[in-house]
Amino acid sequence: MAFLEISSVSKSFGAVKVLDDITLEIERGEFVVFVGPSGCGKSTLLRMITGLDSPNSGTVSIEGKVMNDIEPAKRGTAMVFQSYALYPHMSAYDNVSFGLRMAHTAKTLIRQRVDAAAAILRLDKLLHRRPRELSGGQKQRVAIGRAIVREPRVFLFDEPLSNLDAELRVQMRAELIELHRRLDVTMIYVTHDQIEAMTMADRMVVLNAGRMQQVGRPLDLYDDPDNRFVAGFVGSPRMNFLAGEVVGADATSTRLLHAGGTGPLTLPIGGLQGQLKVEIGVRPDHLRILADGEDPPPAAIAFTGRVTFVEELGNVTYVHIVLDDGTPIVVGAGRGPRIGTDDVRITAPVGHALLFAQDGCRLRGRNGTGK
Amino acid sequence: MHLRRHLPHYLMIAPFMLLFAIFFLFPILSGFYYSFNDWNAVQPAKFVGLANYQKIIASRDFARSMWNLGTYIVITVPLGILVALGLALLVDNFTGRWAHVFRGAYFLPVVLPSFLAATIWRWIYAPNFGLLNMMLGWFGMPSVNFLNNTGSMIYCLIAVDVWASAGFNMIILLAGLKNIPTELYEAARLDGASKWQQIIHITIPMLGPVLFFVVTYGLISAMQVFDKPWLLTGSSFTTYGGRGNALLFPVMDMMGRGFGAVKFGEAAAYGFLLTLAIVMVTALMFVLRSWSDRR
Amino acid sequence: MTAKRASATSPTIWTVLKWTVAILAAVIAVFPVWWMINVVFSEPGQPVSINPRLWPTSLTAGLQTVHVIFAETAYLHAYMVSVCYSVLTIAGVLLFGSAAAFEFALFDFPGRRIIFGIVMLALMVPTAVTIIPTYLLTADLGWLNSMQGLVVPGLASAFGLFMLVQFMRAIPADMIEAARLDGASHLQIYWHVVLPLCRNAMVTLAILTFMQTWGNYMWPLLVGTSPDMYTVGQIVGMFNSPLSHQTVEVVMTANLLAAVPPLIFYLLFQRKIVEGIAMSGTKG
Amino acid sequence: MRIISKLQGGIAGLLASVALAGAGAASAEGVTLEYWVYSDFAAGDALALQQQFIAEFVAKHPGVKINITGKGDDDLTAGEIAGAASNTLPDVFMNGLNVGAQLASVGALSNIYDKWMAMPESFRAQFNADAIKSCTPKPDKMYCLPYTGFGSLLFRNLTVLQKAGVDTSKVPATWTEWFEQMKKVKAAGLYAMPDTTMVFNSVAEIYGTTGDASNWGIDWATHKTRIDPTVMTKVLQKFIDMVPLNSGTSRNDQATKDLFIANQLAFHVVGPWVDPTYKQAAEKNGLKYDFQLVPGDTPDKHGGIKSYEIVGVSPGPHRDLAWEFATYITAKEQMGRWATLLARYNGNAAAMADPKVASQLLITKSVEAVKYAVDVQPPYFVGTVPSCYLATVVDIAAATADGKYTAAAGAKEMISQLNTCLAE
Repeated sequence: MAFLEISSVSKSFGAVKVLDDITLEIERGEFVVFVGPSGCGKSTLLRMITGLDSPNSGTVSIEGKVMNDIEPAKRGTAMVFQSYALYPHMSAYDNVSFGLRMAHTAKTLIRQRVDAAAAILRLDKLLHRRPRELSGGQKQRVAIGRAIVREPRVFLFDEPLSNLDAELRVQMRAELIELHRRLDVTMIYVTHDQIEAMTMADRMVVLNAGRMQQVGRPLDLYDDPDNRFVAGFVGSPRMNFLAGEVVGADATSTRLLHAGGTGPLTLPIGGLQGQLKVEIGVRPDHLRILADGEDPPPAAIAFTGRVTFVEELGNVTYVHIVLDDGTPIVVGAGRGPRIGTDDVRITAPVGHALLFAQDGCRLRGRNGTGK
Repeated sequence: MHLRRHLPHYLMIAPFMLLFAIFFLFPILSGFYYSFNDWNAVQPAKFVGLANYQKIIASRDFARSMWNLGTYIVITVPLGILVALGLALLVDNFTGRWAHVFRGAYFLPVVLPSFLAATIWRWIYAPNFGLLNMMLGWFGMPSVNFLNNTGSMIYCLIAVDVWASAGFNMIILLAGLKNIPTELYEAARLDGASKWQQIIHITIPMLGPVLFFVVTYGLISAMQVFDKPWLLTGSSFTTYGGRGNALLFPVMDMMGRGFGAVKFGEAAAYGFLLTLAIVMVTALMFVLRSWSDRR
Repeated sequence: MTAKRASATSPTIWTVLKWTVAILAAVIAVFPVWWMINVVFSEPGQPVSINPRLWPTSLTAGLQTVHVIFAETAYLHAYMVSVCYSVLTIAGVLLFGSAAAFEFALFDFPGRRIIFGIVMLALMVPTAVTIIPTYLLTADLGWLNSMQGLVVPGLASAFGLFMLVQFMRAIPADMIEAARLDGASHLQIYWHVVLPLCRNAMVTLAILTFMQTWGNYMWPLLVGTSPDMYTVGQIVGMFNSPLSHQTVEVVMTANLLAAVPPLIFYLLFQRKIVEGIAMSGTKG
Repeated sequence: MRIISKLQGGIAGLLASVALAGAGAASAEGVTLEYWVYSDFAAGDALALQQQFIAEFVAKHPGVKINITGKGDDDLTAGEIAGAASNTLPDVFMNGLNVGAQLASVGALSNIYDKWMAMPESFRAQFNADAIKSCTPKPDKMYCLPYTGFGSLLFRNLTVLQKAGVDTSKVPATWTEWFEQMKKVKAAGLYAMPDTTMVFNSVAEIYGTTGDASNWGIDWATHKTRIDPTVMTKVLQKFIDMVPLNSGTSRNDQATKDLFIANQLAFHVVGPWVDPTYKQAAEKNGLKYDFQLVPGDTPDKHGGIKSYEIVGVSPGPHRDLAWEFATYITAKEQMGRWATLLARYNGNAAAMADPKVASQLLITKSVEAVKYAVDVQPPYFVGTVPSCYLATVVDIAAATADGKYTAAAGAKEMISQLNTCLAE
């Protein structure tokens, strides 16, 4: 039995279905990130776990005990809010110790715990300050301190870094990872930022429109997405999608025509049917622009497009291209010669092409050799 | 389960709601009941149907007091807010200590109990030697009996009213002004807008919600005007309203019918007619707001 | 060209105009109060028609009048009654109003909207409509001539509830949920989180309630019929009654004494009062 | 400052006495009477005397306690009506005759006819017969005992008159003489009179210079005013004539007293209650004044109004004792002491005739004034005079003075409007 179990949880507000039959198991000490676009239900799922909302059906249990009817404060969970939700009329110390004081914990014990938390978070010198006298990062740390002193079994973070500037965000990410390592407790983290998710998660849970799309280690999701949504959501810049149509298929391979392409392309995916409309997904990093006169390697995707815009970021250059049918394509190229011509040919090895059905499902083929 | 979950909410509102039900709701409902009765508060009430309402609407004093109220509201509410807005803009143009000093001075009349305002102003309006007439005298103008001239009385009341309430509205508008981002003014200045144009095109529209509050609140309280005209005219329960009933207002008439003529059923009916008017005006304000929001 | 001219000459004209208007308005606002003070501190017996009281002429005469009023009337006792009346009303309005506003503003429960709507509707019923039924009720309770008779019927202030609800709606839901997660009970959230957060609104409401109860005349008149329940308003009313035998300065002294507590209150807490009112207006 | 101490000192004394009485009541079983009076009756010397009456009465009725409470005019009425409604009426209370009808209609005043008739003839004969008649609207209905009263007097500022070249020894005997003097005052650049069209009572006072009780007041049987058009025409003409002479302040305004004291105003027609203020000014600022009967159209007639404050008894459980107390304070002995102390006229004719009382000029003048004056709002205890009635009289008088009507047209309009008002 897993440490934290969410089974068949559904929730709707009025007619709107916010969570649809979510089942998930989380192990002790894991760092799990819920990620998805805003409104996908990830925050609601978090609130189910901590008890601020209750599911219409399904159960949440921690260490085998069903939590549905347990008060939020008694679940052994602690939450850090996006807005930090610090009490503006209390000092940092009082904010951190509020929960303990509510539980009538002995004064000396409160002192001990707050000091310990402050030491971890380097808040020692700030404890007497009011929230309005603290910077964004400091407020963030106080909010985390408030969670730490409760010594919870599960830490919950609701987009805690979204109010910080980019630099601080990176720094805080590292601090949170370090914190997780030090405390060695379960942490569940909600964000809409897939980079944050990728960098922090042991396991990522991708949600969309109230449904769980895929669960797994970040790189597994990156390399082997279950559907078009996950493929598009994970990774930056987004995966490119080309419309295509299967023109011939057998047990081991598929032949298809695709937008911008010059001829039929053969993919090593077997067991599909002909006359199937599909989409081909290729990550920008796997695409390459052919030099003038260079021929595409055999068994590679190749297509032609028009350059509209070039982003030179130094370490990498993104070339924005539009195909004849209007499909936008981004190609990641190393720092190379400036692209001089307007019409370019692009290629990628077929091994990096993923195939999606029209309903968004990944087509792995019968032989299951997606890669 | 359902009830148990909500029990704490009901427990918390219970003390307030209990008091409210006993000391407001019940009196309002019983007042409503009495408005259909001939009742002098002592003998048992006698049901008379709509007679009280008919009698009031047909009475000369009702027409007069409604007319006065209309005139009063049409002038005092916009004028009061205009003055308050002017003061707010003025204070907003000062900084530091002087802003504090002026703001404090303009707010001072709000603090005085309203019976004092009326008492003092009675002397200022006094004929011949009152302060206003003394000043008219400096310019060689004849004395005016402000509080006894049916033409000027309502304006005297309005002046006192504006004097007493402008400070309150000023503070609210001032806060509204402070909430307008300065970038808007800077942008307008870059666009070449004059100070006046800035007020018309930026200040007033941006103050919209605050102005709505001030106007609605002003209307509701103006419709219940009582103590200032009562004291300015030296009214008592037997005679009220001043010369020619020029300062007769609904609440005054209501009090007179109650404690003067001892017709509390009639007074209650009067009160509900006034309540109806207030509810209608308030509803109208909200309709206007949602209408202008939609535009 | 025109812009240039405007910027060259308008600052001075604008500044002069601004100061003139500001000072004039200040004089108009303050003068009546100044005049009242002058009437009190002037040679007794001198009619207003001779001395229009543009400045005080005799400090001692004024102090003497004040002294006599204090020494020989129940003014001080009335102060005490009025202060008790105000303080108890303020305490009650704040306590009951904030508890109810807490629920109406921050939580949802069956009947919330309709109950709140009824209270708001009551805001539009003039007090004059309810005063007799309320009086009769108070009399039936046997509360005439008692502090509870004076105070209790005024505690459920619809206006106060409205103001506090407006204010509490601005409190972020996160704050409440954080407190819930921190294990604070419903009451603890109200007491430790919400109340301190709306201190400004509470102060404003306290001040408005103070001004209203201090100036309230009709209700104390009906309920407090015996002299040991007389409020300042009633004592002042006796000085001001149409056929009163008093001369101007005595009446004005009585009036001024009634105005002193609110004036002191204002001078002490000007900033708080002004800020509080500003906030309640912009929130509404 | 003496006046303050006289009037307001009472409130403090009152509290003390309440406290004292409270302490005493613990040992005495029995009855507590609540006794409401005008605020100036419960202040200063007046209060002291009231306390003495109470002490004397209580001495004869051991175990009884009496609380005296002072209230302003309107407050007294509101309190009594509210008291009637909530069954918390004071046992004995005062008010003006003019609100008697309201108080009787809500049952605040009990019918004391039987008790009155049960009193010995010697007691009943003490009172002014007119005043008793006012309290007795029907043969078997009596609602009050008259207490203090007044007849309006003409207060003259002698300094002003002298400045205007008026021989002050020559008291105007008729309206014509009086009006001549007024014009002289005006010619000297001073004010002759307050504006007499501003309050009902001063309109009535001037009406009294021409009219009399037979053509004043309301005929409740027909719901018509008894005002006579020819009389009113003459009266309205007087208002028109006085317009350029008046000060613009009303008879009751503090400002009017102020002008009088400042030697700016020659005549002030009003009740005797302004005398203490004027007396004080005479002592302090050298004000020279006297008071005379208000001149009428002919030398044998006088203007002005009269009225009484009344003592009523509520129909509560202590009605008998309350009645006894009421008869005690209104009896000759007490009313004599009252008049002596305060130089105020009252409804006990026997007391007024007492040589010690009659030696006071203000009282003798008042007694005389009452003989001629018209009642303010007769008849009493029959119907509640609607506020539109009082307002109409004042409004038309003022409008006529302003030139909106001729005197005759004004009189006609007034009477027709009054009848409409009464019909409503």
